[in-house]
Amino acid sequence: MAREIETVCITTGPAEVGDYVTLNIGPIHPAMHGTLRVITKTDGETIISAEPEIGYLHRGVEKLGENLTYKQFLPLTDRLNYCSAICNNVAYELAVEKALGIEVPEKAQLIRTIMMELARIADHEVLVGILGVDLGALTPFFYLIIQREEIYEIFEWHHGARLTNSMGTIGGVEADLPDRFHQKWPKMRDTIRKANDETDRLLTHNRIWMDRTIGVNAFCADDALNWGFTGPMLRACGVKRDLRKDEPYLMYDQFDFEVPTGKHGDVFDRYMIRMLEMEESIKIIDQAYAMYQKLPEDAPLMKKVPKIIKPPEGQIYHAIESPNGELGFFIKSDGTDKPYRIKIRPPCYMVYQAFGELVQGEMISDLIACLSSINVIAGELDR
Amino acid sequence: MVDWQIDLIKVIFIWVWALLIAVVMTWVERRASAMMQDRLGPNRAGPFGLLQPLADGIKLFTKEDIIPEKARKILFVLGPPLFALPAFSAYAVVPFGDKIVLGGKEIILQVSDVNIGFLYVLALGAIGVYGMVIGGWASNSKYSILGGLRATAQLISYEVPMGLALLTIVLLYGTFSLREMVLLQQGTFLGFLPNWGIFKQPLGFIIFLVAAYAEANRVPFDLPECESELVTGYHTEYGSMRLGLYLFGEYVNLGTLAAITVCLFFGGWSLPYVDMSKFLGPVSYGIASFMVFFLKQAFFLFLFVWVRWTVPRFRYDQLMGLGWKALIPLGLVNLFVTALLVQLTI
Amino acid sequence: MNFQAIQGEGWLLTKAEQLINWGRSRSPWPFPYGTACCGIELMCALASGYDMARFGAERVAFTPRQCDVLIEAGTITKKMVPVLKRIYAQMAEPKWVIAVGACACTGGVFRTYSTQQGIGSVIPVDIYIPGCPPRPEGILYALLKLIDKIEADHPLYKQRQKVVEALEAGK
Amino acid sequence: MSLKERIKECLEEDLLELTEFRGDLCVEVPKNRVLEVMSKLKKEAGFDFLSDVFGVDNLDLYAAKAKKAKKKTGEEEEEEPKKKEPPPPRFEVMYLLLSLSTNERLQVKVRVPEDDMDVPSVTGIWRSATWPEREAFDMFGFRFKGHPNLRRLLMWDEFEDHPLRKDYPLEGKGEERHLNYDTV
Amino acid sequence: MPRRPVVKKEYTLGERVYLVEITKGLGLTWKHFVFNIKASFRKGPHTVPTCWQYPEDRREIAPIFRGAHMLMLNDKGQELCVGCGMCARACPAKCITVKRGKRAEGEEDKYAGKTYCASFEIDMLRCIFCGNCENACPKGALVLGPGYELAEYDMESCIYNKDKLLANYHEAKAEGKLKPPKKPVPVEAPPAPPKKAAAKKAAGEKGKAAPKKEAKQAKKDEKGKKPAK
Repeated sequence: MAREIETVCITTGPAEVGDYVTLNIGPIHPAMHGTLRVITKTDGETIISAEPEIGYLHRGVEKLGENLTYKQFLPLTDRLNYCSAICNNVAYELAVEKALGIEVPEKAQLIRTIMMELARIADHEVLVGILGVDLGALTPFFYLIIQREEIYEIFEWHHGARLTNSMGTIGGVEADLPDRFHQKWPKMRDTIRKANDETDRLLTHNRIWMDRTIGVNAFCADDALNWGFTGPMLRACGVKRDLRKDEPYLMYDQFDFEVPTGKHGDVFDRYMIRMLEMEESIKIIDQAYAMYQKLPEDAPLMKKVPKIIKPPEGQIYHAIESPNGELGFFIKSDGTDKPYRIKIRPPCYMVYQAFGELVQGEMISDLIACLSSINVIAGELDR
Repeated sequence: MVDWQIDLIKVIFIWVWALLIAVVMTWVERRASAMMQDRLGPNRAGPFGLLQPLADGIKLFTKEDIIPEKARKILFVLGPPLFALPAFSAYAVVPFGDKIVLGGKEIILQVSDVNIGFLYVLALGAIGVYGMVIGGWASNSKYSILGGLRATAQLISYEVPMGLALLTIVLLYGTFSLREMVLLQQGTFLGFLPNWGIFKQPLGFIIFLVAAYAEANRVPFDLPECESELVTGYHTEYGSMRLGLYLFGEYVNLGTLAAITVCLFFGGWSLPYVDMSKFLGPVSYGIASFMVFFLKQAFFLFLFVWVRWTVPRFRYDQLMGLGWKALIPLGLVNLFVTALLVQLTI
Repeated sequence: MNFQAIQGEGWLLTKAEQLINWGRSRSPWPFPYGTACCGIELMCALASGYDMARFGAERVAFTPRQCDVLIEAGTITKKMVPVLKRIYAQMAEPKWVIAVGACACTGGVFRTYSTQQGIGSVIPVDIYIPGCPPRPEGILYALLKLIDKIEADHPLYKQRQKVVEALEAGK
Repeated sequence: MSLKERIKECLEEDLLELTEFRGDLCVEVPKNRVLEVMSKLKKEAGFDFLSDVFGVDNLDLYAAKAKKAKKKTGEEEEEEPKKKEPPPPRFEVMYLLLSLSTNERLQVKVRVPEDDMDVPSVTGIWRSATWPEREAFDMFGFRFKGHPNLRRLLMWDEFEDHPLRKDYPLEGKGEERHLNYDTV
Repeated sequence: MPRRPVVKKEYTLGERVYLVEITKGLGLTWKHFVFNIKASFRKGPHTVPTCWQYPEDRREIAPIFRGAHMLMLNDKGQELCVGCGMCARACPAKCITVKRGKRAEGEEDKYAGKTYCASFEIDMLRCIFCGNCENACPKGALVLGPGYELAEYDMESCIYNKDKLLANYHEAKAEGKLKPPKKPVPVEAPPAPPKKAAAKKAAGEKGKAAPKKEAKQAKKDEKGKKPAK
């Protein structure tokens, strides 16, 4: 891990006590993604303090996991981060496989990689699009969502669902890459790039966009680490940390890709990192696809696993780099067919707890921009 | 026909025209935005979805009318009409064509050629914001009042650069009457350029256009009803036809602003290089001049839509900064230079 | 208008009813109450690929006063129930509710301590859509079904009934 | 020097138990020494990043073990939380630590008995523990001493039970939330 | 008070003057506008290439799409389902209830197995379409079909009984939308002996446990027969 902190940090913001207006934002508010709530104290448009309240989508997934078998829990992981369900599926599968002590065949690993990176692109596209919508630029969202539809089509042809994929199974994947992928990918690569380029042209150099994003919610790397930031949010602060590089899982150590980092951790950096990561994901898919094509057609897709999965007694933690950051599954097994305790470490949970500090002293409009740029997915936030 | 009958016809015509523009604009906005965003937009109500505004109107009229319990009832009711009516009234001084000869009578295509028509427009533009502020305040909702406050601040800051930009035009033409201004824009100057305000006052035009966007509360200046921040801003608590009036007023306002822009900077009904009155009959000339004016107005209306779906939104302080730190100094410099040039040339 | 015309299938009233239904069914402005996964598919249904705006379901406003159709997409937890009730109460008549997806209809897979087992017990629901989440086509299909329902409605009927009763009482 | 040895050296007598499963190290430390151990681990062993904090309820585990020890019933799945004074404390608080420089992970376990739910809060060392500790309080009822704002996080404030405890039924006890909007 | 990095905004001249970039953006939207206007005058329901006009112009659905369930028949028209209840056990949402019936004399052409499902109910409003039931079915009798237009006015009609599930099959067959036969997944053979032993042990345990469990489940099914709600 390389730390590149060149920035100067100063303490800012208003401190006087006064007569402030309490403004309740959410849970039903256009920018609150459905279930988030922030109670702010405002002085005019400036936020004196903001306190996020969560739990409006607490569905008891962890408790439910204790009452379901390992295989039955897999569909529930879809419903955590529903913007990139596949990453959750694979994270859970990897965790259980770690508990079982098996490693899936190479071809399955490559298919998982390809699908995960597609999911990452889809997730980032939604984030950038929603960020645009929340800052008033609606059009890029529509350009990006079309690319997302294309990605969904590949998902659908691979395992039969668009959003809640339940891809693969413990021990491998059940289906080979679909014909759709072979036909579409060469073209899709260009259209994704084109849509990103159009978004870039509409937003990145537009002065209004720059004013709205550069320097907004800037955050220091030290604070970010202290608060437990991971993923794009941490990288935006200038810390080069990516689990795909640092703790390689699947076959990520064999791919050649860059980890983009920002400098100030402001909304613009977060946005740029996501834009650049999409490009890197395309690169990874290309490499993985080339490796995939070298494998024989009847290469194994699954490892032999017992029909009822019973990991030995013990506890493991396995984390992967989901689009939002470190997504970890802690599984405590008591040797039965049901996990004794499942704990999910959602990436945006750690980021969102610092929200009050992130937006303090900024304006209401910045609060909206900040929330969009964090990419809080209520499903994994509340679980 | 007697004079008052002619006036009445003109008034009715201008009302229908303004209404029609607003109605069609709601359709154009939806379809055009859809086309820019790679989708289709409403196309099920009537041919090409043209009856969509009608359907919306019927629905809004037959919806339950809610006045929140803790709202100021009188002001709450007063808000929407106060917003929509000034926009309509401003049409009264817009010269929407040159003149038409009907039954041997020469009729000027303008409801009333007030010699301070220009000030009248400015004044009405300022009244319109009261509708927003009152509506926002009377709703007794924090989002609404934030929207109302934003509207006030925005109006105050952008009225000034707009006034400055218009002052240069007044300096240039030496009149307050809109009709006279249009008449002065016929012909060419420097041999090849049309004698239009935009070529004589390019900077003034840009300042005016930006201020007009701010006046009309369009993206990038739609802070009073900023969807993602203030839910829907000053009309958050409004439903049914009161909301319809707000939405409608916005489009009427757009029509007015587009018409004023055309009058001041784009030569009104006149075509460059061509004098239509020479080869057209008196009746057809009247219609043709109206058509020319309408086309120019339509372009600006489309520009309003086009820009809206392209750019992001300002932040509140940036909006103020742009107004006070950029547009007003620019407007002052422009005014000074224009004044100097006018003084030197005369 | 005589008494007969009001009592029977009065031509004028029927036409007026048809007109009102036409207007209402052509402009069902949605309130996208998207809380979870189904919200993403609802977003897809509103966006370019499927474009719900074709049916006039445009102007996605998050203020309940201005919307006609509450599209409840996603899980409603017990913590959220009071909010949902309030949002529904704030909507102006006529209003319709579409419950999108398993969680909204019955709680789905989440038979847990914190999940409301279906919104049907909290607010009246017009259309249920199974699926977890349903495809955007499924949501559009439900919208079309809702439009059918609106068109078969009698918005003036209650009014008419009142008039008839008043007249009969007067006789 | 392997991680195991380093941990042993760093923690000395605070190390109660060290287990390894599939390469994941787990150390158990005494409850009243949590703060000292954590700062030591952060400063000396280089574990400078706190991934997560959460609780585990071992009620069923002990019950199953006791049952197994008593008689091998095998297939019976009936859950009978036997109150037979289980000697080990019922709850555990798990801390997941990460060293950013060496990319090593460590699980730290603290056992908490049911009658003494006070645990020192590590929010002073890592602020990332703020919400996880609140959640652990919400779900299990640990009282983190020194936490700046120990309130319920996921459930509403009037909720009484701690749902992730093993003796709380999955489908709840029929709690419902009522809000009086006029006071808000 | 939070600490904030000092951010210097460095704009180029083109960025500083708003209008340049806005004009570029306007050009881009104009390009889309013209393209789509042109496309919208094409014939047929699929005019703008990126927009599917749903009721008339449907998107191609993948043959393996997980939609509404159906109960399969084999080539001879016999019901494949034996009513074993594996699907009900695999379901994470517990939305399937199966009742097993013994095949009577003379019903051989109706049912393929010796037993059949006397009743089969799926609560579609609970179902999460995960496909676990399909994977669990030993006979390939329960399949998630292509149907996705499932909206109903009331909850009762969303509970699919056996007739509806069979009707789904006939409909899909008539439209030629049946799933292609599943390809066998190539499985890596376990190379190491200790793992084999473990697998065997697990299998053995399962073998011992299975009949008992099944019987118990069947009993339970027969006893506690009530709709999922």
